[in-house]
Amino acid sequence: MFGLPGQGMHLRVDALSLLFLAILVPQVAASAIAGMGRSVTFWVFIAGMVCALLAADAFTLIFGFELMSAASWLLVLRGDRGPASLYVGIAMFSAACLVPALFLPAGSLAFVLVLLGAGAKAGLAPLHFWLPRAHPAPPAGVSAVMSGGMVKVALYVIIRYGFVEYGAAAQPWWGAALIAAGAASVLLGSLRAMLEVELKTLLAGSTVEHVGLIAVGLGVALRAKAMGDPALAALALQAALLCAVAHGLFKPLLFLGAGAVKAATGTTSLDWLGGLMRGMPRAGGLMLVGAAGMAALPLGPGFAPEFLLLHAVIGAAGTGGILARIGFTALLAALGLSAALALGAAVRLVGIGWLGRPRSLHAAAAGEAARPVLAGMALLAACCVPVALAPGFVLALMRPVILLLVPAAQPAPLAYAPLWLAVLVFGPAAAAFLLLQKFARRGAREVPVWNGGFGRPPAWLPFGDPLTQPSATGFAAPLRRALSTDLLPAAGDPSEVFLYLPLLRLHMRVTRLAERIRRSTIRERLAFVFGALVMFLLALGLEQGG
Amino acid sequence: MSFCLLAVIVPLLGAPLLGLLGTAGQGAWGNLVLNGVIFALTLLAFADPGAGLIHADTLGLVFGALTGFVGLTTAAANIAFVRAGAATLSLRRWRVYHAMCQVLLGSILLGLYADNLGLLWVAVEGATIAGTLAVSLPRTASALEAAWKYFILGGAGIALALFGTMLVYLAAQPAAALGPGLQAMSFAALAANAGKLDGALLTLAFVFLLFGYGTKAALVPLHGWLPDAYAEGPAPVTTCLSGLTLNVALIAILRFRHLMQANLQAGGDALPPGPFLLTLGLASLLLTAFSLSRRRDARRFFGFSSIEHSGLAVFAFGIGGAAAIFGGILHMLLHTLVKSALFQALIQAAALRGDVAPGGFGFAHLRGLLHGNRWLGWLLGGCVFALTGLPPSGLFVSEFIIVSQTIQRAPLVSLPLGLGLLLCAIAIIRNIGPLVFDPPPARTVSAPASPALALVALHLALTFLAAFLMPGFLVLLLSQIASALQ
Amino acid sequence: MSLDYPLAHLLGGVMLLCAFSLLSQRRLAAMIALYQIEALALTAAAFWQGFAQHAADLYLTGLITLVIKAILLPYGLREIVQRFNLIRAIETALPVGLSMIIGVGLIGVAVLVVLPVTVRAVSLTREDLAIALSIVLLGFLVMTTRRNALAQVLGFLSTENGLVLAATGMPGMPFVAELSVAMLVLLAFLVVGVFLLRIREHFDTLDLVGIEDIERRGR
Amino acid sequence: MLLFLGSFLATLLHAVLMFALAPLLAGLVATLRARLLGRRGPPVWQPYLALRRLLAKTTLVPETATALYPLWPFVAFAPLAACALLVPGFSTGMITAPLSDFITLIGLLALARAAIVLAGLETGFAFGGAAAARDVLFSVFAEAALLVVLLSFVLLAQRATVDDIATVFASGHVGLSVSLGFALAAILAVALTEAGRIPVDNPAGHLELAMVHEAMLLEYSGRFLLLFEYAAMLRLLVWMSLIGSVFCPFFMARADAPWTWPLGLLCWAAKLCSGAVALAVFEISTAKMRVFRVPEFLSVAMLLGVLAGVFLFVAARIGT
Repeated sequence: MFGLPGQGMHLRVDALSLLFLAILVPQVAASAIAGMGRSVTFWVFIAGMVCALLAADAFTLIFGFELMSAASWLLVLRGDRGPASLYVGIAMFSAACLVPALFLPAGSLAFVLVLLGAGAKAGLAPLHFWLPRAHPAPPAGVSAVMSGGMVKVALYVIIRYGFVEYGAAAQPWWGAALIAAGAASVLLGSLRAMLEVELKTLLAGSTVEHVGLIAVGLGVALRAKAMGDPALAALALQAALLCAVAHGLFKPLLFLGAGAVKAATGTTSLDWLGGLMRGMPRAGGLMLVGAAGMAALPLGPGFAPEFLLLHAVIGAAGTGGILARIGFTALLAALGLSAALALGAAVRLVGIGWLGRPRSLHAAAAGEAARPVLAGMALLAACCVPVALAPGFVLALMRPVILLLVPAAQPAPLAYAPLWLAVLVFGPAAAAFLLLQKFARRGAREVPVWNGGFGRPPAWLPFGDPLTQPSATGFAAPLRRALSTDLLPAAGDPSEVFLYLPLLRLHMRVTRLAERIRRSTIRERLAFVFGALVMFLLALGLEQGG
Repeated sequence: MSFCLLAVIVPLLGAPLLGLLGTAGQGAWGNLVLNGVIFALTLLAFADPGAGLIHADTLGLVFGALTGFVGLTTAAANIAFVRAGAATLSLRRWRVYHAMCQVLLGSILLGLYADNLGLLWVAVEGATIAGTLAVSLPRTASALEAAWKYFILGGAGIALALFGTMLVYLAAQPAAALGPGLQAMSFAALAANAGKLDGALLTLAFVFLLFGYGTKAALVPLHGWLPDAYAEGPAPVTTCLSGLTLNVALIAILRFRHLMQANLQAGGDALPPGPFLLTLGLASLLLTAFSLSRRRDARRFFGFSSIEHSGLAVFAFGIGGAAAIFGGILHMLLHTLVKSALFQALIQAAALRGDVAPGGFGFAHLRGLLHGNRWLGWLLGGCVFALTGLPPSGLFVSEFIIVSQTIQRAPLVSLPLGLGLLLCAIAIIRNIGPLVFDPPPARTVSAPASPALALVALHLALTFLAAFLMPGFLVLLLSQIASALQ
Repeated sequence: MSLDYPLAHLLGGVMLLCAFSLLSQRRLAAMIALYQIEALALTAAAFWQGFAQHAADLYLTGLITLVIKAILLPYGLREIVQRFNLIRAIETALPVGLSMIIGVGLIGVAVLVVLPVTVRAVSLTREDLAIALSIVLLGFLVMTTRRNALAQVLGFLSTENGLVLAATGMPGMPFVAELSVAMLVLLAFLVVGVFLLRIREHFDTLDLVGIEDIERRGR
Repeated sequence: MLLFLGSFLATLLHAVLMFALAPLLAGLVATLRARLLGRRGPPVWQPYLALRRLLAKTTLVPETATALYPLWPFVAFAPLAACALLVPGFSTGMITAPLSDFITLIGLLALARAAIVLAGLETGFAFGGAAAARDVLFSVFAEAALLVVLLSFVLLAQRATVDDIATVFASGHVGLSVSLGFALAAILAVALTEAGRIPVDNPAGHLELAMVHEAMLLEYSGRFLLLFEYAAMLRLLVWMSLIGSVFCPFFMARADAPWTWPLGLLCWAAKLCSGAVALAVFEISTAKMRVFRVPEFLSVAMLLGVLAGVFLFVAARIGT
């Protein structure tokens, strides 16, 4: 049979893998419709993810995990060769950590290895520096499924081994480690999302942030379960899983939108876009839904998970000692800061990219996105609606998963009722519209932009002098000055500067040493052989003589 | 006249025939016909393994069949090589080249089928001398230097192996059943009553044998000769066929390891062979991990990759236990298939780019093959990808078995193993981009695919089937071998 | 049979002395002469072992050693030395004093390794084995400390003599090993001959410096 | 059934009062500022006149505006209107009480802020972009501080909705504690930033370079500008009611007990007036900060919030 000689491969479906399959289905369908359906490697990539999700034994899990990495490496390679080897290096590093973990007895070392391996693949800090580089490289449909799906498969492995396989041996500090990694990812991810100029790198930064949010949720759940508080564990798990579902919907939507922008204007750099809403109204409308999710605005798909997560963290702040209290308070501050940063990034993405005046001829001449891409985006937007307006229903669907992970839990009903809130929001809006319709002076006159008194732009700049327009870098400049001087050293991501570059320098030094060995002459090579022989004989002599 | 004996004699008789008559093209076709006959004989050998000096056990038969098959496909690739590189060598040298192909094949089969230690040693020595002459054929200075290095290092290794063989004979003297004469030199007899051998002498013999056959298996620090031997000399013999000599040496090491292990388990005072093998295996893995990144010549680059994989096989034997040995043997099988397919594809690529001499295999020359010939580009990319051990490639299964056994039996060693595998895989996969997808160098012509590419595809298919869909009888066969050699 | 042990031991000792002094020689002609003495001692040892073990094939081995190693090979090597007029001394990679010390160390390692190993075996073979191993290791040391190609070949041949000494010391060693030992020498000579002519063609000196700078350029 | 009718009427009354009094409060603050500075200042009902003027003015739409130009005023006004209905004014226990979760309020305020920032970026003109960037900068630090303050409230009251917090604090067994003092200072800083009052942004100022909140609306006119102005007034009232109901929830009426409403209304009015006076006095006593000193100002607020949480832990250990 297929698989290990003599043992073959075993698949099985339980509530957890069913949920993650459900997360995969809409985004795979959308990117297949949006044009990726024709590529064989894409379907191999999907098969790898499905195999990893349905794996029952270690071989199948690693087989699926690495098949997924191999196929996505090829797609990244075809896109842009630069980050391909870094990407596949991290993918193999994560498999190299997972394989030992699956064969060690359940315990702290095994969980740390799972955390390291799956964390590297999911983009948890400090191993996240590759994600903003690799995810923008392949075509939009692929980076949509990479950010939306592949990252979830890595988190699935953490959940599977954190809660189910090593459930009995779980300790509170496991949760704390996951929370620390998650918090770092949230901060760095949202900061990168706010400061990046490239559209797809911006979205990849936001992926790192949402992975951090999910990791924080899982960490709080793991810690609560280990400390024997199933209610809080259930609440945190609901937050994490709902965030995974929501992110799996609006992020691919945004990536497909970015792909449509690249197809229409040939660039994804925000400083060259602007006023796309005029040329691409439908794609713009759908991007608004995605941006609402990314910014976690109420009545949008992203708010329910953020709501639950903040309540879970507040609940967790009550438990544990003084260190836990200070830690969770700082975590709350970090979550608030990154929520506002995510809002800023979404507003910057929509405001600079889609509203305002075009900053290049391409942006001005952008035509509507292709129909299949719009169809894909519409499908995802349609799936976002139930998560946005009926999160209670989605959480009810997830009940069996929560019970599987935290057996003694009774998930509490959701305190956030978006439908009633919608009434409170749209009621006054409708009233205001009607009142204005009746009393205010109707009609509107088209006038040139006042623009602080600047004169009418010259003829050769029909859409206005770019200097008088806000730019993406300009929008992020105050924040860069206030926040990132200490958090983000000039050379780029801190994890890159303090983790990746030193390792690269070490590798260079050892390679130079190996080169010197390779360049040795015949006599020196004989000396190596002879020296090794004499050492072995000495070892043998001492061993037997002694 | 057992088929094993026939399979050994046919190439050794064919060698002088090809050496004396026929043009380069006729020599290539002669080679193909002879290799076809040999392949048939190696398959028939399963029925009648023969007795006495040349009597193959199942391990020898399996690898003999593999050698026959790879010999056949290499001969097919050789035709394209000869046609493309006809001008590089004179007529006399072409004849010597075809003769050396047959001598090399004959010595490999002798090494696999010989049950006698002395015959095994003679076979390995014959392979070394044939290889040295083949490497020295082109008239360039670097080929001469590579051949000189091959001869000195190979000769030193051979001398150590001979000394080890004598010590094994000496260790077998006190055993009541064996006594002097041929009986004390046959693997089967030695393995049968390993308990009665003198353990301490056997350990000393094992050190010398490990260094002797380790040189032939290109384990670090004995690997000096391989990268240059692979890079110089006519491609088919110095890469594909010399890849098969690695298997002979690895199987010899496996058999001697079994003698030590059996003596240890039967209460003799032999030392456990594990640490010796682990040290050399890890050294090979780690040194190649750092030597792969700066290579500009494809054949030298994949030569280092061969050192890495033979190091991994020896590492698996060092771990010990039936499963690890099963993984090691499977790894040798799959690696031989993939590596020979890769070199054949490289030969096709060099033929496409028109320069089959040793200089023509630089990565700069072979850039952007996808534009030259779609099938060749994808297949070459597939072969290089198969070397990395990522899932669609069969090596994933064997590396998975080895790593999982390492974690269960020697967890601490799994750290350097993981690091070595990771770095080697990254260094290899970095070359696929430029090799296949980059824009080709200027003024390169694109040519239709030659039929030999189908053989390369056959190799890859076999690797996938042997790894993921291994048929029942092969699983049984290999697990019997593994448990026998535990 | 009291005479049996001391005579074999004596001849072994002579060979060990030649191998050791090979380390210190700077001129090729002297190294070839030492090698010739070593080969003669080996022939005598082979004949003596043949007489002691009543094994006919050892006589054949002794004959082969005499004809090829004691006569033909030195003649061929002297012919090469004449053709390349290598009169001047060949420089060594290690200072001679240091390589002598290492040589003594190697003999110590050989004794350390062999003696406890064969405590049960007949004392004759144990002594013989220690000497043979020492000669092999010394031959290796000569190969690693000489830059000249011919000197390296001489080191290799001295190692090879050590092997034949060990083979003759093994009672009842089957003939197959003998044939292979002979073949090694024959082919070694053939290959070396071909190489040295070709090296002459390319580097017009026997010195390996030419080859070494190719390696240093690295590819 | 009677209970439901009572709370429905209370909510209706609350809504009417909220929407009616918003401009009055803004006018009161402006007039008090002028009087304290020795000027006669505009009449208290001046904002109503301003809104009526905007009703009559024609709406000018810039050429380069996209189709979403008329959408942003409504997206800015609607969440603030929802906040007005959620935040308890004179009575607790209204029918909108279960919805008034603190995090929902923060989300709605964020939605309103996003709408105004997008309005600033709508026509792509220089001042709008600069002001939007500053507003996002302030919001990043403000939201962090707000969440930490929320933590103190929830830890003290063990409830999440503003309504429940007010009722628990009203029940008196909480008592005065240091952490509540820190929390008050922190939430005042955040309120000033969110409402765009003096230390962060000058509501009455007309220098485009210094504006934060005003500059984003420069391209809007007529009925859309009316909605934005009204939303700003509503925001000030929402923040005052929020701080009032959380920090002095005494004598607040209960929705289902109509006899308690007059006292509740009286208290609410007193709270608003005292709030207006306090705001006016504070505004004339400090000058507007430089843009990059505001993040430090808000970081101090955040640290105060963290201290509040820590002291709660210490108090809980010593107290119980």
